[in-house]
Amino acid sequence: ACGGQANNGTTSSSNTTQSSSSGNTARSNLRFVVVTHGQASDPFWSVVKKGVDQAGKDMGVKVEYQSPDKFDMTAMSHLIDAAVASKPDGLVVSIPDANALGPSIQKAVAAGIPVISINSGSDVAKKLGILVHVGQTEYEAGYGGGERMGQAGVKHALCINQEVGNAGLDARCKGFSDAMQKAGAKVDVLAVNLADPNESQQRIQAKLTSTPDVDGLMALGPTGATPALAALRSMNKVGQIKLATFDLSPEVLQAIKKGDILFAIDQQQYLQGYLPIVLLTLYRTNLNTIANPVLMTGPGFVTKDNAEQVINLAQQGTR
Amino acid sequence: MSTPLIEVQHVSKYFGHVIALNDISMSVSAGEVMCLLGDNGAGKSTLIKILSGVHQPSEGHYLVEGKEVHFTSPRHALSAGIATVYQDLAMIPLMSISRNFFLGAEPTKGWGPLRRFNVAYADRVTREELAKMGIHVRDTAQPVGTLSGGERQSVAIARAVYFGAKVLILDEPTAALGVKEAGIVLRYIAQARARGLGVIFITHNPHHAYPIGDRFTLLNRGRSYGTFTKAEVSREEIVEMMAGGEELETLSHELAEFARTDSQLAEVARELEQEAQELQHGTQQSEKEGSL
Amino acid sequence: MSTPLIEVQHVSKYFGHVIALNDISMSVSAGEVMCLLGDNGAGKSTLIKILSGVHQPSEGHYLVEGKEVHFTSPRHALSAGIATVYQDLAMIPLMSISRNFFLGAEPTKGWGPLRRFNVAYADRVTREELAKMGIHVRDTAQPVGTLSGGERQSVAIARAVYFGAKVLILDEPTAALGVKEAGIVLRYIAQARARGLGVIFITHNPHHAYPIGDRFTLLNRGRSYGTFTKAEVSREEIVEMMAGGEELETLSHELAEFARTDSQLAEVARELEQEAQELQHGTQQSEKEGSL
Amino acid sequence: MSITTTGPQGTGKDERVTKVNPLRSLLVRPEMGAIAGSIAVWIFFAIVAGNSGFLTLSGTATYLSVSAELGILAVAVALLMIGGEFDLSIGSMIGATSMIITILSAQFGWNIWASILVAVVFALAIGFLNGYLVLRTGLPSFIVTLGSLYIIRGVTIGVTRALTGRTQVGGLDLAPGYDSAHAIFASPITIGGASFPIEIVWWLVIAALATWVLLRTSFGNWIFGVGGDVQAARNVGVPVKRVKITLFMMTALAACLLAAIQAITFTGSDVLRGQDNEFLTIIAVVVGGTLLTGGYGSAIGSVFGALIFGMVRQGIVFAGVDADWYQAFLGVMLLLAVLLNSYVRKYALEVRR
Amino acid sequence: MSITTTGPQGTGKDERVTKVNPLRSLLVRPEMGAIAGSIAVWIFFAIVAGNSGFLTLSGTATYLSVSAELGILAVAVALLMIGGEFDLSIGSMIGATSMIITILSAQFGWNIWASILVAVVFALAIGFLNGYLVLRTGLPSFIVTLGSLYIIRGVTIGVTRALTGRTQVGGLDLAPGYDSAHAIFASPITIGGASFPIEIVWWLVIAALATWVLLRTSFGNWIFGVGGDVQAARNVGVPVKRVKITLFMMTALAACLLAAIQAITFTGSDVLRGQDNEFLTIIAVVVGGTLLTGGYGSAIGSVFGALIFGMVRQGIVFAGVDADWYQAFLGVMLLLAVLLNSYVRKYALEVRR
Ligand SMILES: Nc1ncnc2c1ncn2[C@@H]1O[C@H](COP(=O)(O)OP(=O)(O)OP(=O)(O)O)[C@@H](O)[C@H]1O
Ligand SMILES: Nc1ncnc2c1ncn2[C@@H]1O[C@H](COP(=O)(O)OP(=O)(O)OP(=O)(O)O)[C@@H](O)[C@H]1O
Ligand SMILES: [Mg+2]
Ligand SMILES: [Mg+2]
Repeated sequence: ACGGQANNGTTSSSNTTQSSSSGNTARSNLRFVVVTHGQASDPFWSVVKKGVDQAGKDMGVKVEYQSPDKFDMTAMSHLIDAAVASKPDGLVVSIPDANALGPSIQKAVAAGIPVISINSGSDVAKKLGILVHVGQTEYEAGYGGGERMGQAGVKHALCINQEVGNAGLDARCKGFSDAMQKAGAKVDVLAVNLADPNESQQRIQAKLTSTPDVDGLMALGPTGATPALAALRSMNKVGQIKLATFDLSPEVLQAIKKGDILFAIDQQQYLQGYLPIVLLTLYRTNLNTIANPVLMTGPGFVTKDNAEQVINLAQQGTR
Repeated sequence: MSTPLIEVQHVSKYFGHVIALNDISMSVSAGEVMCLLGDNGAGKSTLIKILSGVHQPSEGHYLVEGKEVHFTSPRHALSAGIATVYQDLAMIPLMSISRNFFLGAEPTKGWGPLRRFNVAYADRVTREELAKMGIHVRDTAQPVGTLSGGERQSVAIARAVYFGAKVLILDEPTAALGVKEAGIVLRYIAQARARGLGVIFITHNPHHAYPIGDRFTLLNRGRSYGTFTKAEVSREEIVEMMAGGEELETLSHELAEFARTDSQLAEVARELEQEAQELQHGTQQSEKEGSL
Repeated sequence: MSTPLIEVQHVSKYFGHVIALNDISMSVSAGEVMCLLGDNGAGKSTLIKILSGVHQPSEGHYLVEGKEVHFTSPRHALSAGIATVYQDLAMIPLMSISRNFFLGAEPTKGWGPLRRFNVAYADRVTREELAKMGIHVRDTAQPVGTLSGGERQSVAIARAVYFGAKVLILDEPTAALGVKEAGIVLRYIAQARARGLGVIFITHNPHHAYPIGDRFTLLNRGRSYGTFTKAEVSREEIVEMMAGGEELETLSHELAEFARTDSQLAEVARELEQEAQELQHGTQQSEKEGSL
Repeated sequence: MSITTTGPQGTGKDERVTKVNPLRSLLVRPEMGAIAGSIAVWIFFAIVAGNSGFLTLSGTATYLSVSAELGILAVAVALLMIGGEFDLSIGSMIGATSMIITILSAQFGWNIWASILVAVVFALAIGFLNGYLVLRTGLPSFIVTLGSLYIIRGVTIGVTRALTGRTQVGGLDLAPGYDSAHAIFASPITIGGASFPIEIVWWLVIAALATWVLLRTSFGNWIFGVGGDVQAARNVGVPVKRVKITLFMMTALAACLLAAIQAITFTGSDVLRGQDNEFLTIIAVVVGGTLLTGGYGSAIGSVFGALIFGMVRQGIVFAGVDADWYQAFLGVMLLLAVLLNSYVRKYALEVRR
Repeated sequence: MSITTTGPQGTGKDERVTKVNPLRSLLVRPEMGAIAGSIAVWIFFAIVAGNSGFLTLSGTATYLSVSAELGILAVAVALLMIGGEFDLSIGSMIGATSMIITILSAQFGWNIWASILVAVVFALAIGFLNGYLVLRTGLPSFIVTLGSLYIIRGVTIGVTRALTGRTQVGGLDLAPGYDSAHAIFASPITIGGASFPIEIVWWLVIAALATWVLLRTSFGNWIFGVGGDVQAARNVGVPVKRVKITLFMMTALAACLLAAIQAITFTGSDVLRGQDNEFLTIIAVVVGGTLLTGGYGSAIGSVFGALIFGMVRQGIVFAGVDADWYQAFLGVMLLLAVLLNSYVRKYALEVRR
């Protein structure tokens, strides 16, 4: 592992020199702060947080998870500022908007705090002086989903977006529709309400009534998948209209098992929470670094074949 | 002497650093009209708000029929039979006349879960009570906020008279009323007294206060100058009290100074004389006729 | 005859299906006090709200110094020199006395971007003007909402008198005032007339209306019964008008009926006589003294 | 000088009122603007989206369903707002109570009716607390309930994650008592092939009840009183505290009912459920003709306010408006609906002979 | 009978007032509660999170920065709310104007100052429209500006996507005029090694200006007037429309200023930026002692309201409160701050001899 350092170029070697003083800190004194753009109430990020907490326990370090209460990158940059001012031993961030968050992250790097980025921001991680990026870009995940759905023969799909304007969700949708267009299919975006499953269901039903040629639905998360499934069930179109989703939940997996949902795109976001804490701990105690600039956690696809295996894990909130 | 209906002893009231009332004692007995007199800002409204449970006294005691009470809301005072016409009337502008009239004491019909607000009855009573006061409303569903000042005041008075059981408190009830309506209110007060109620009456009009009052309590700048029975005080003294203890003469001088002709002011004097005679004449007539 | 300061011709006002005014004409000239008389709900306040630009007439014309105007807001009327004391006073309860006094016409000092509200001046003027009315406020920073009814009314009157340039409109200004303060307001009216202003004065108190009025316009249930000069009408007729054209005698009967003793009502008569004499006495004195 | 005396005319015709078209005078009722708005919105979408399913029975069912869920809240909130108060905590109350039902029944295996009872008690307690705090401190309810909005949402998230490790919990359909609860809260009624959810019935029943209370009981009169001028109402003896606290409790109860309906329909819950519902509800109530400042309004109005909202939200989808422009369109429709509403009311009040 | 006449006491001492501690009488000012609250919150976090950096200069800089951004809005909103109106559209106004600046300069290469000018004109126009609609229709501003909130946000998303294909646009640092704009809107001021963003200066300057306007100009008096009783204010000749429309325009302008600061600091923009800021601002203003119903309040108070908010928001991070419990914590702090606020005011008003 030490050999990796040499390959890592100037960035990581400067990090090494800055933090060498703390090379042998006791684990129980380590404090890492995670700042992401995903609220603890978001099912996707809930799994990330679970990974963070578990890694903290396993490594015997102190972890704190913070996120803004709305998708507002200026608010998130202030959270990073505060985290930096509290002088943690390491920082984990997601970077959905490099313009907005870049300066704050650079401040952390300049203060000698090792930073790992997760989920979004793989393209800017290196430039900002980040140790390593853990995760996968939303666009690629969407693209992968689009390819699959295209293969399933869908010609006109709806992208069900529970928060129009949210850059991460928009990137998923964009990747999905780019891949679909390549396969010769058409994609419309349908906005639904993340706080009201009934309204979401009724809206999907209305859309399916008014555009009868739709034959595929791509939900951007379980929040959209549950009402989409309910809509298909109430219109007796399960199977007839193909449904796929991002991210997992026990209900989604049950439906996959039954064949009601075609597949789910799994970023294994648990890893995005767990790994950075492990990496930071090792960096702090053992000066280990990773050679690759990006650790890919996805995209994985959960289908009827492998749904059974993860269903219990999802029940525990780790998948 | 029988126990007074209501009585306050050494009551004071402070608002922040403002002393609105300072060591006031007074009482009202059954079948008596107590006139509360005093200049603007003397503390009359504050005192009656203590009596009606709106304010709690900062110091002192409040007794109803000899027993000390601590009203924490006007509802308590009302249920003890004390009805009040507030100077600001306590009306809900957006509500209809009849709903305002019965607010807090709605007539119902039916029983159990079907017990309901008797709208027809409320409308009828409201219309009748107002008609008795000489106010003929177009529509009892009209919002009170669109009534004229006098109409609004009449509704408040009619309500208090209708619900008053033991004590009736009237804070400048005739301020916005026409000559005729004011007369009716005076008649109401006399009626209430005849029925054995205690009445507290606040007014700035000596022509209203003196004929109807049995006792007079004088407030000045938050302090009491004592209570006087009608036998003890003359009309001029009452007027003097109402002006906060100042001589009225200075005033007449000033008024006279600006009158443009002597004849005009002479006329003022003449007409006042006439009014006096007219009232006397009325008395004699009524004696002859026996009843209305 | 010179052009009246303000004049309305055939004015009507409807609120929804309510006819508040029906074909009213009236006018006020410089140096004249016009008394607007009428029972409760006759439409007096509605008429003066048209004059002061609060309401627009539904029908009819409004002329200021002979030229037709269409005031769409009270600001226009104010800038034409028409100041009004509204029956509901138009005060901001949470604002201090002096800020209320000058609201809409703030005195400033300094210039350009440094022009600022002259707080000290505003406080001084407010205190002085109120003191002239016999109201001594504790603190000009006290919110108007905590003043007594009469104090509040005095602030409104003092303001209108201070700012009135051509026409002064007073809607029941003395309703909540003490004997002394009411006298001062009457003096103000006389002063304004002497300075050549036109004054419109609404009151329900004949003792206030008759001595000061030059002409009387009578409203009843939204219609005008005409305008009368003082020479044309007697005091009794005025009182009759104020009661909406009804005989007062019936009233006195009723009052008398409830008086418990004859002696009491006899006393009422006596005291009224005395009041008249006193006023007359005042006149004679002032003649001797020449000035205050 | 001559004066013609006009005697008082007791009950006969009054010369001081104009004759007025009875239809026009009907328009003065607070809800008439919203009724007119509903008709206008319906016609608009019938034209714009008529051939894409808006007019079909199943299209009608979708917007009625959306309206019903908003409407159940709106009726209660209408009474609360007429009483002069706000409750911003209803949104998070939905999330909390539906989570209580789901966790107790799906995680701990309680009978669903027992969980609902606990949720009801919880809702009533919070409603009481909201009201108590508002009246005790004299703070505006907007602020106090904003505080409880955050607290309830935060505690819901924290507790749910502590207990289940997730933010979405499902599996309610396996809990005992699910079938009877489903029949009452979530069974669809099929009419002409389209299935109308039973929540529409709940909505209408509650609205009828609220209208009865408001217009025909003493309590209703007190609601108008405390909303119109709380000081005046207290002075004439209305038990202000009791009235307001009851209103807060009823509002919380309505949120709990909606939570039960949603939890049982979707066999699970999400901590975010109900987010932003507080504002949508206030809009529906105000569109329905209730004054934001209290003292004036109607329960029926809120029914039509919610109906307009449901039609606009679903109509936009039928009309095929692009998701990007969805919010802009919603805003425009909302403004137009309120404008029409206020225009109708003004027209009604300014009737000439 | 004897009556002792008490002559009027012109300017001398008045026997009708008690002596009062001058310190206590100071407490009657609307902002005193918020000042006390700020101190209490600061002490709380100094104890709880003092050793994790809350007390350091850079820790102070982070919460001052959060407070400043909220505060710039809060000062303008305080005036608007004292004037009796709400503006819910400021949140989406931030997104819209920062997007205007970013798109014009980063996509079309305009000089940044020209783009800012366009954004300012846009903000003033929307502010005018908001005010005009509110006054013209007599609808509550809560509803009208909720409509514009949706419309502005929707149009921003729609137009941005149509022009750029994205919802985040960056690259503002390459636009002409960036350096001078950066110096004015985004340059940090370094004190003792910690960098304080210049927006703090903007905030304090605006607050001072607003206080001056409110307390020392005619316009300020009119603001109190129209907020306290609009009918009475109109009757004494206050130009109600002009005052209210100006207030709406100033509020929009403050949003535009914040947008410019953020766009330039972050060299780009996001359509969702500013989301929910409208409510946070209202909270800050009310915590600062301004009445929700208008007619009473202060600009200084809103400064401390924003300060409390910034401290709580950032203090939670320093204290290491888990994100799951963040909202619950925020709610409790909010309630405590308002309670303290109202307690201080009551205490001040109920002073005894
Ligand atoms: N809430 C309050 N806060 C401060 N001062 C008050 C408050 N209420 C009343 N006051 C003051 O107390 C004094 C007495 O007021 P009150 O209303 O009792 O007078 P009043 O005798 O009824 O006068 P009026 O004849 O003019 O109605 C007034 O000077 C008033 O300014
Ligand atoms: N906005 C309104 N809507 C409906 N009716 C109204 C409105 N304003 C006034 N009215 C009615 O018009 C009539 C005249 O009212 P106005 O206030 O002018 O009477 P007034 O002569 O001033 O009476 P008062 O002496 O009692 O003050 C009243 O009967 C009142 O009910
Ligand atoms: Mg009084
Ligand atoms: Mg009047």
